[in-house]
Amino acid sequence: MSMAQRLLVLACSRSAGEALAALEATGQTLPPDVTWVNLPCGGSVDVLHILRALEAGAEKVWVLACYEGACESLEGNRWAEKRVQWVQALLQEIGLGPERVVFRAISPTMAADLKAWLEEE
Amino acid sequence: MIVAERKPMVEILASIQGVSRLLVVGCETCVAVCLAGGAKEVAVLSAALRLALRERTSAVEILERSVERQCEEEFNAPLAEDIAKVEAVLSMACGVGVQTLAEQFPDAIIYPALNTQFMGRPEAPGIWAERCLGCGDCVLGRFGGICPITRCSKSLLNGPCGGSSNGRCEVDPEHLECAWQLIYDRLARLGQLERLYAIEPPKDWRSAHDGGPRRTTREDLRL
Amino acid sequence: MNPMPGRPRGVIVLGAAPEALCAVRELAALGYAVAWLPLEEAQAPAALPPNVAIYPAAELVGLGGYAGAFCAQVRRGEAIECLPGAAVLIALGNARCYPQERYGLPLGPRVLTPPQARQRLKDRTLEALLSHRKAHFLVMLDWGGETSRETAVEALHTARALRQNHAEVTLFYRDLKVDSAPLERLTRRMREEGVVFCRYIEVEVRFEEGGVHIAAPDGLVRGDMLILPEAVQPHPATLPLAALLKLRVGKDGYFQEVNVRQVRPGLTNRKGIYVAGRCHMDADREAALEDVSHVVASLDAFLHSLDEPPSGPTAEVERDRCIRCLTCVRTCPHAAAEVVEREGITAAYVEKAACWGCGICAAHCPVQAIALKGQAVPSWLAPTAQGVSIR
Amino acid sequence: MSDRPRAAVIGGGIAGIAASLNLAQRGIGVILIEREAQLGGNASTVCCKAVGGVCQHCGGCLFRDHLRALERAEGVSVFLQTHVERVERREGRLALLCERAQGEALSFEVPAVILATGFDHISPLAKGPYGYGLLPHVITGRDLEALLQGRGRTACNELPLGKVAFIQCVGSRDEHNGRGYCSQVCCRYALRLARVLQESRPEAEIAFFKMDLQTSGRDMAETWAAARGAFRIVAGMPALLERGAEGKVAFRYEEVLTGRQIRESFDLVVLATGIQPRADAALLAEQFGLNQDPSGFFATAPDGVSTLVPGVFAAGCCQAPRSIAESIAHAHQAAQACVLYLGGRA
Repeated sequence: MSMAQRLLVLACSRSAGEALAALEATGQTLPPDVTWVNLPCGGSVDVLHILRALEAGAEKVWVLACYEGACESLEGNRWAEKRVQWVQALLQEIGLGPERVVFRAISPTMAADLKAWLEEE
Repeated sequence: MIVAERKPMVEILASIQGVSRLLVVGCETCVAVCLAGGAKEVAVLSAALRLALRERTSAVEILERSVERQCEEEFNAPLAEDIAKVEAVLSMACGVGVQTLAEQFPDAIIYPALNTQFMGRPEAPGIWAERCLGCGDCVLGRFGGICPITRCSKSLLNGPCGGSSNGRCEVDPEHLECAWQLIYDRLARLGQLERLYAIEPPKDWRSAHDGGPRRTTREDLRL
Repeated sequence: MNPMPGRPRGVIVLGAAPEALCAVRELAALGYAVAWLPLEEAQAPAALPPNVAIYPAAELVGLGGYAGAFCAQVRRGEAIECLPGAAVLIALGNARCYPQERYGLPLGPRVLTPPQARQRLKDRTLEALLSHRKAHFLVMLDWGGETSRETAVEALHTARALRQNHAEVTLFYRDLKVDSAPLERLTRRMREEGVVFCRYIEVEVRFEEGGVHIAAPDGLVRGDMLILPEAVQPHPATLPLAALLKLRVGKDGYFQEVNVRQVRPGLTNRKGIYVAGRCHMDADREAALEDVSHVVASLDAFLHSLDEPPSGPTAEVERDRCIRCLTCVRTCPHAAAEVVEREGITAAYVEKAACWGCGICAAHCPVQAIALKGQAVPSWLAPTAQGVSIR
Repeated sequence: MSDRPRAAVIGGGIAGIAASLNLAQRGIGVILIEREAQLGGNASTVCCKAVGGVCQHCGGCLFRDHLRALERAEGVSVFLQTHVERVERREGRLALLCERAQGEALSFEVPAVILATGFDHISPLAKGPYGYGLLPHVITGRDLEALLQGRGRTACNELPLGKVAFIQCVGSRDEHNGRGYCSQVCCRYALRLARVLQESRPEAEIAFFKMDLQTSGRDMAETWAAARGAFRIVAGMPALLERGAEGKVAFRYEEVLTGRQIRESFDLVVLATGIQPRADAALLAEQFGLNQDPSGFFATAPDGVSTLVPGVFAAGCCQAPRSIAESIAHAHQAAQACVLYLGGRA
């Protein structure tokens, strides 16, 4: 598997993954230049995942995880957000735009919102 | 453990300016435990450097390694081959590790990637705090196991000063407890408050760094 | 296939609340060997099923093991004993207090709590008041803050009991909570029986000669006594027990911060440990006991599924790479990681039966010694792709 | 895994799925019968109500959670577009004679059945004077849920959100239409929805018209604390909703505490409709020989899950109004009772 260049989505499978599944159930597909990686929980999003993706040429990385208070592992989503903030600070330090990494909270019922975000991007 | 933190990226980038083949070496003892210089941090720093240097015209090659204890030559020995291949080495060990590499590989250019800070312990997840200054003449037994030299902002041996308020230190009330409050509480708990009547004489700092670089010799371990 | 094969497993029940007794009975009826640790002075019920062992004076000093094979370390006198159990159910209940600060009124001859009023009805010390003329009781809900569900229901029952003893009863409320069918029936019946319900936003309470006067929107109501519900608070053992068992406590001090995925009956952050009743919810007695049935049902199903291999990814430690930094132990929200000696190596170990596969430990490990087994990550993301550790 | 299913669950909403999962966890083969073309029922139409990046614990996401678990579960056979035509008792077993989409007949013989047939939303038309369907900008909470789920949060931008009135107890606690009960969920979803609206459009002025707000429970603590300060809460129910000036909706209400009669106009009115027994509840009750309570929900023994017919259990909102989380919990209990019943017969 190689990576599409425009956008990499590191997704908590319980929230974002389900929202994508719901979106796909309505016959819609991801744009071809978006790569989607389902992870078991936002907490398993590693700063290295994000950096490796940027190294591999991704223009943008989204980390999607549950809303605060909805993570099955209690704080996986908060770790995910912290790691995104950490990478953003690092990118700033090395002169790259911190906006290349984005954290967003999502829930399984937000297929329509996911679609809108993808269209916006 | 020895606690350290990564240097600002700007400083690291400045130090390796013009280097096109680089070795990043981590240490898997103290600095790995304080999440500053283990294999993971080596990978993270290397990835960040590759990203930062991507715009540069010449290609940059970064090797990633980490060793058990960078302050021991035996653990570093296998690095010789890699070191020979690169123009510079970025050490993610404490200052001891960095110097060991420099001594061991006299022809290599070694840069530190960390600022070595203090001897301390994790106070809470993500927070490390200083506990020992390495003065070479431990006084903990007299102060209920709390070091006034390290933990009192003024290193007072006959404290507290007037800046102790509600158990906090005036130097940084938000983060610092008054060491002398801690000492009092602990001695009270141990029923040893009378210890505080003793006036501590001025400390002899010759056993500390003030007496110049220190070394320890164990004759029984030498032939 | 028999849905109830032998049930060799046991369950450890912690707590002395009425919910605990209910849980013990339900679990015993399902065939479990129940080890019941009330953890506080409590009157042991007269008759317990034969498969229940009660340890009245035992102190819980630790909990070893994991889902399917817990071991409660219990001090009885000098000795420490290990009680095995496949699951743990906590039913501590809560604690009560009279919130004098909120009401700004001390208890006294004219101010009673519902339990006090019930007691006086029982020991007939209200008799004089009730018989000599029509006594009038004023019951005040939600005064100075919301009354808890449990104590509000208790106040309703008390109001009804007073009414049934031929007193006049006026019940002041802001929002009448009828969010369960039994409550709805109760309040309807109370109205039929002649309890007067009076809605207020602000009231003024004055004690004057001969009684309590409440200036409410409907006018001035004069009564003989004011009944003020108690407040509930977390059981004092909640925090220590949570620390001992590595369970999460919410900001409000009750077990388990409300988490939408863990509202499923009684789940905690640890597999095989369940909480039931008022130690994790604001419930009246009926609702609390109903919760116990829900929790027992989900616990029983869980224990049946234990023989199946866990599905989904779990964290696995490459133990000879571990530097025993304890980061995983400290960050695992499910208390699945520990540093132990196994096969001669002292290193981190993640118990599969306790792991939820969230990967928080793997993403934290400073030497990349933990991987999520069963989780495919594209090769270009694989964190260990480029680094070499020399040992 | 058992070869023969030992229980049938009728209704593939959140309660039916939760009951099936509980049984499957114990290795009991389950037949899950759903009338519609997909699983989910009412719980699948609930939108996410997180605000400020924080979950409000509405439970809307639990449906997909359970659906995923069901996909992984072994021993649950799902029959969609299938409904029970007739029930026969055969030597203590229940024979369910069903019909599938194209008139295909199917029958199952099982020792036990869990009914999880859910509920219908009370039609706002039942409250005629509220003008639903006649006045523009009078919608139900459910319409709002569907809008937010179908089009995302940005849909809020198209709503006329100046002054908004949420009217509670539309159809519930109303003896006149035979629904004297509280529907349990409406105050919760309405307060949460109002916070979602307010987050998207902070300029919205939101008022709640209510009899009694049901705000107890830990899951409501944060929502209620935030709502109390942010919304105008009026004790008083509107009478007749009318067309006001400039496309607004106008109505008169009596403030209960002061007795004042007030007329006010709103840009948007959201009716918090409640829960009622399904239209076919009486038919199912007849098929299975069950009793209904005075409100039409399936009557149960004091345990809340056993109907008066041996081997038939009720889970979720077909027994009484419940939230999503409560339906799940209740379904677990129904499954447990079912297992005990099966065990007792083994």
